[in-house]
Amino acid sequence: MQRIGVFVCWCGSNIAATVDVKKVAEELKSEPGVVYSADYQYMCSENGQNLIKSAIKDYSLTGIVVCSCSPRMHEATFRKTASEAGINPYMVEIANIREQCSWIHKDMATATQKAIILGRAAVAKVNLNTPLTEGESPVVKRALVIGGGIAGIQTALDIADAGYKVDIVEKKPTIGGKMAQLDKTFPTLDCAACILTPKMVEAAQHENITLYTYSEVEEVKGYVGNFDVKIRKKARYVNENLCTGCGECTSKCPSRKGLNEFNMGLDGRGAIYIPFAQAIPNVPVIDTAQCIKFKTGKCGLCQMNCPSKAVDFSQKDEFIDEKYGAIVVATGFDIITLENYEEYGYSMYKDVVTSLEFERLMNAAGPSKGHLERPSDHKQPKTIVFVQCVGSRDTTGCGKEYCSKICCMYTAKHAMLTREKYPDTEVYVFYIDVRTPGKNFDEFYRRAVEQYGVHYIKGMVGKVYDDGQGHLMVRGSDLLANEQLTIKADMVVLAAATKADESARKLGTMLTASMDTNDFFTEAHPKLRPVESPTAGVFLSGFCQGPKDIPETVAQAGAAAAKVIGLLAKNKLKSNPCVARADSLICSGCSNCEKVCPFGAITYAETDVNDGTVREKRRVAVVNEAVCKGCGACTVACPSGAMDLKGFTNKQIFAEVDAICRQTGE
Amino acid sequence: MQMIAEKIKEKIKELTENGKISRVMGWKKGLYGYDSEPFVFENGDLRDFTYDAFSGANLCKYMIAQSKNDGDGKILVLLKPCDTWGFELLDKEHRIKRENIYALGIPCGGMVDIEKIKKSGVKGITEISEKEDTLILKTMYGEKEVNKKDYLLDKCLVCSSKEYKDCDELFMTDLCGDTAEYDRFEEVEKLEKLSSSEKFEFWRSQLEKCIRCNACRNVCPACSCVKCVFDNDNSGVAAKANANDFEENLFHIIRAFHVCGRCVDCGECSRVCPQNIPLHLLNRKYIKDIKELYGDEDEAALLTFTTEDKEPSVVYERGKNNV
Amino acid sequence: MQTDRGVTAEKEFQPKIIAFCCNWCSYAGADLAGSGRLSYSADVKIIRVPCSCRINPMFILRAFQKGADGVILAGCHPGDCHYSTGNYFTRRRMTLLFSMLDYMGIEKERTRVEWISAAEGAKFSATMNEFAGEIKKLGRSKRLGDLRCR
Amino acid sequence: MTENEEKKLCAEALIISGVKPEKCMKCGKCSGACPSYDEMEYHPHQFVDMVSKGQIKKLMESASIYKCLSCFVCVERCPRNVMPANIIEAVRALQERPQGTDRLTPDEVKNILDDDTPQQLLMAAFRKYSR
Repeated sequence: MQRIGVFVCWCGSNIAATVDVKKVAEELKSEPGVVYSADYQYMCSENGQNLIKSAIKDYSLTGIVVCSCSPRMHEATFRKTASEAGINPYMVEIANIREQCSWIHKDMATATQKAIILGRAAVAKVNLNTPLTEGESPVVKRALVIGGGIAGIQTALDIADAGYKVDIVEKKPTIGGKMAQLDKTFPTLDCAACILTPKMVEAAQHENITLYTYSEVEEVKGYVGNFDVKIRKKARYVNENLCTGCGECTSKCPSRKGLNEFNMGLDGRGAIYIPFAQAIPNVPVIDTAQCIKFKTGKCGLCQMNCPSKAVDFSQKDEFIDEKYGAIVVATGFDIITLENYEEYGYSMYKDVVTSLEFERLMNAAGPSKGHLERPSDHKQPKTIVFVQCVGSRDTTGCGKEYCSKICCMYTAKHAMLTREKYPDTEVYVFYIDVRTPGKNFDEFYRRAVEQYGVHYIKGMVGKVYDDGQGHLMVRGSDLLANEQLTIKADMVVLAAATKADESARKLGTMLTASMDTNDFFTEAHPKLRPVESPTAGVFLSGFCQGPKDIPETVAQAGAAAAKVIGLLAKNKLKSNPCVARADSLICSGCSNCEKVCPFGAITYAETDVNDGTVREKRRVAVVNEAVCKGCGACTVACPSGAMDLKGFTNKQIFAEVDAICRQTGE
Repeated sequence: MQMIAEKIKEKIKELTENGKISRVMGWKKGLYGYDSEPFVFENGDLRDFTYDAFSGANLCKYMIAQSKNDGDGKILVLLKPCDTWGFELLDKEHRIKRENIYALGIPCGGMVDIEKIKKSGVKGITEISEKEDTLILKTMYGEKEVNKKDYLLDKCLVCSSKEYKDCDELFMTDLCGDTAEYDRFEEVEKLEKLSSSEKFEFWRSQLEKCIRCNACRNVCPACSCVKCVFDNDNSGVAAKANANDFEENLFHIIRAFHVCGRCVDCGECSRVCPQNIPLHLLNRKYIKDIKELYGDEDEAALLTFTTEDKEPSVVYERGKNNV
Repeated sequence: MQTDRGVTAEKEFQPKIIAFCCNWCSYAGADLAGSGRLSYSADVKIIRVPCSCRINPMFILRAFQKGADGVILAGCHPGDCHYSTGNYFTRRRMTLLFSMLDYMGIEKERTRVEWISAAEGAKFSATMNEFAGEIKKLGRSKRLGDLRCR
Repeated sequence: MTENEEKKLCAEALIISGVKPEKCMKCGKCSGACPSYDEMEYHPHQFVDMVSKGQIKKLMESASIYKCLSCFVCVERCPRNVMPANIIEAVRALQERPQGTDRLTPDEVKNILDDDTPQQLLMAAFRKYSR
């Protein structure tokens, strides 16, 4: 049996003016378990707290009820008071007789009666409280960043600068991501490489950062503060430690049939290649599907020509096991394939290109060395038509339902750069809406129209076809002029919809981090916790959470880093003790609780159970207390009642219900 | 049926000889020919084995206990189509050790309800044999022939599918009879159309018959908890018997809720109820609701969601048409 | 109150209403109603739960068993759950439970789910008033009341 | 035709066609793709827009409802599943129905048949001019 003390607060006149506090204290004294009751003007004041402390000592109280303001206000205060007086902080319950009673009722009798009932419910609950201890787990002071684009690099740099170790895992042979492929960036038109490559170098040289390029995350176990991650380092067939990056091998490779991924396949590369000049690490990789040595066993020119004996055909995939305290997802994006949009003729006509391909065509390091020429005959195009929303905002299932967000701005950029460099080129842009919310964004778009004379046409393209004389005929509607027009163009540029990177879904499953139907990672709270995943210890950076441009990506990368630093700065993680608990004697191991847990906190283990009559090995649920957040979804999914929530047990809630329903005067 | 039973026996012998199985979960002849019961046949002794028109019992739930020990070898379980759904559920919920079981899907042409025959006035049955769709009833007062189809179990009247799930082998299953033409939601719809007080009276009159024998619970493949919440003194709702009307309701509402979305509609609860309470109508209501509100989903309805789910107020709006 | 039985009988019917509120949204909404002095029926008593998905149908039935006349569940708006998906489960569970109560002829008007955010103090107060009014109109819980353990 | 009658007809057109014009995001791709655009006074996107605004009279009276080839390219191209061709078809039906009899009978087909006329055209014409 508990020995409970009841403390009724006046809150000055806030409570006492409408609630007869003396009567409440008196009435509650006769409740089961109550051995002491008192009222005081301000329970939360030092004197009030001392009153509670001395009552706990004098009456050997095991639990207390404070009838006062909302627990959201002072529950923590009174828990601390109880703890200082030597009883478990979770032996405290608050009856909210201010917000829920004195402030909303005017009639003294009514309010007093209600306060008594609320007090009774709290007493009934405390009678069933048990001491709870906050779980503690150590924090591994190392972070993992998955994805080496601008988001991943920025997050890693920020974390590393704070003094923590960071590993970047990038599936491609180099870091840099999509931004490395871009020519200029909107709205300032500074060159992407000029602002990105220094960051890439900084990441590579940072003493706290380890790069795992050409690597993928294989397996993730553990929980916040203590993740165990297995990383697969794919074989490059070039020894990174020996290679000097001289490029001798790449120039000697006799196979030239490979499509240069970095240039969007617009030109070729050897079977052994470095993706681009500023690649980090500056170490080649062998494409085994293309390599003659791997296909026929004969060749090996690269190996023979390597001055530092770095080429190693026998290299195998390596596995690295590492522990991390936090994981940042920065898997970025890709663009959709356009096979569902044959009306634009992307797969039929060489001169219909995606915007990312156009970036490469404009880029000084691109296949045409920055001279804009169309892919079919390398002539400079005189008329270019840009089409926006290709696959974005499409509800038919062919494309993506969402707005890709970045296309309006980069199309304006492309149009502007084209007119700047080749003023004799006519540039048309078909648009549905021009969406330019952002600092200096609309000004940028207006400059394209007003200063550069880009023709914006409100309407969509219905068909692109060949006129048989090397021109592309672009037929679309001009809604404002109410006419259908056909433009004779030399080149068509499609703003293909963006999509989450293909690796994201698999990774989401591995991390038990929730995703939306578009494979974008969901944030813990759409407004208040935008860079955290609902899964504790997993953070989101960049496009993987939803479409973003570079400034937003960098901002979010920094925010994610700050969250990671905040986590890693702690030596121990204290966890909420009000978490779920499975009774292994009753659990049937049916997995229903696991399916409703939003946090993946429930696992199953073959456990020896012995209830005195039956002894057996059985599959039972185990709650990982460090991961459980205590929502209680599992407790209702569990039919046998084996799953209960500490601090809000079934019996406690039953007791509260019973106390409230009890007949008055009974 | 006798022919099928013989073939099944041969099949069992073959499997036993091949060392694939060590025991058989099947039905054992009773005294009168209509009272076969679940039985584990061991050591190849199949003398009392039967599979007849009265083998309605679903054997899948026995697999929880029977498959527990790894050392016992494999047990063969005979499953009619509707039995396999419960079997699949038990497997999905890790309640059985599937690797210790050999599930044999067997044909079913509908099972007979002996109570219905008795109610029709036939007394003193001593023996029953079958000839195609005819049942030959030997009674103390002479012989009588009846059509099997007229005395099918309620659950067989609304047989919805002859699909077998999760079986290791299907045996002669092309001999399955047709599925029923009746709409299994018809009874539920009829009840839904009643006024609120009529519904209340109906269920009151039914549930007050409940003697809390727990047969419905014990036979149900979805009610497979190691310890039922109503048996657990610590749960706060434990009750060995119904102390009052409320507890009758409570037990059945909660039981229906606990199996909601997991119930495979095998109809066993109603078949075994000694008080003939149409318990399947509670479960079937949930099946109907789920179908109407959420459509077909792979996961049990209460273990998943979509962000576009209907609000609970849909219940009030739906009810407005028939107060 | 045996002595003044006559008085009690004439006294206005005071329903017993339990409101289960999730800690993050609806309980905070109730606090806001309080600090805004937005009065609502004193018949409503709040029980705090971490999330609406903690509410077991057994709690609701238990309340009716012990003499409650109405039970209302309040949680974060769908999509805003503190635990991200808890209230989606609540929505399904309660839809199906209420449908079953209706099917058994038990007055469905006595149970309700409302989504009330931490910013909706006014909505909290209005909802509770409206619900309490409804229950008052319905009178003492009979269908479940008759079955009640006395 | 009063305003109300016109509104009623619009509602009917939406029911017949099953089109939900509120799904339209006014991109104009339907009209951009329409092969019969120059022949039509009103264009696919205008049909969607005007019917949703309750202005069906002009559409019913225009020749555009007969100029539509029913090629369904607008339906195929629409990124929002709006189905403009269906609404054109519905407007045509509303214009045709009260007139009753078949406006193109199989007997007449013989006379207008020649080697250059594609079969699809005849099929489309038949669908359009008869009930």
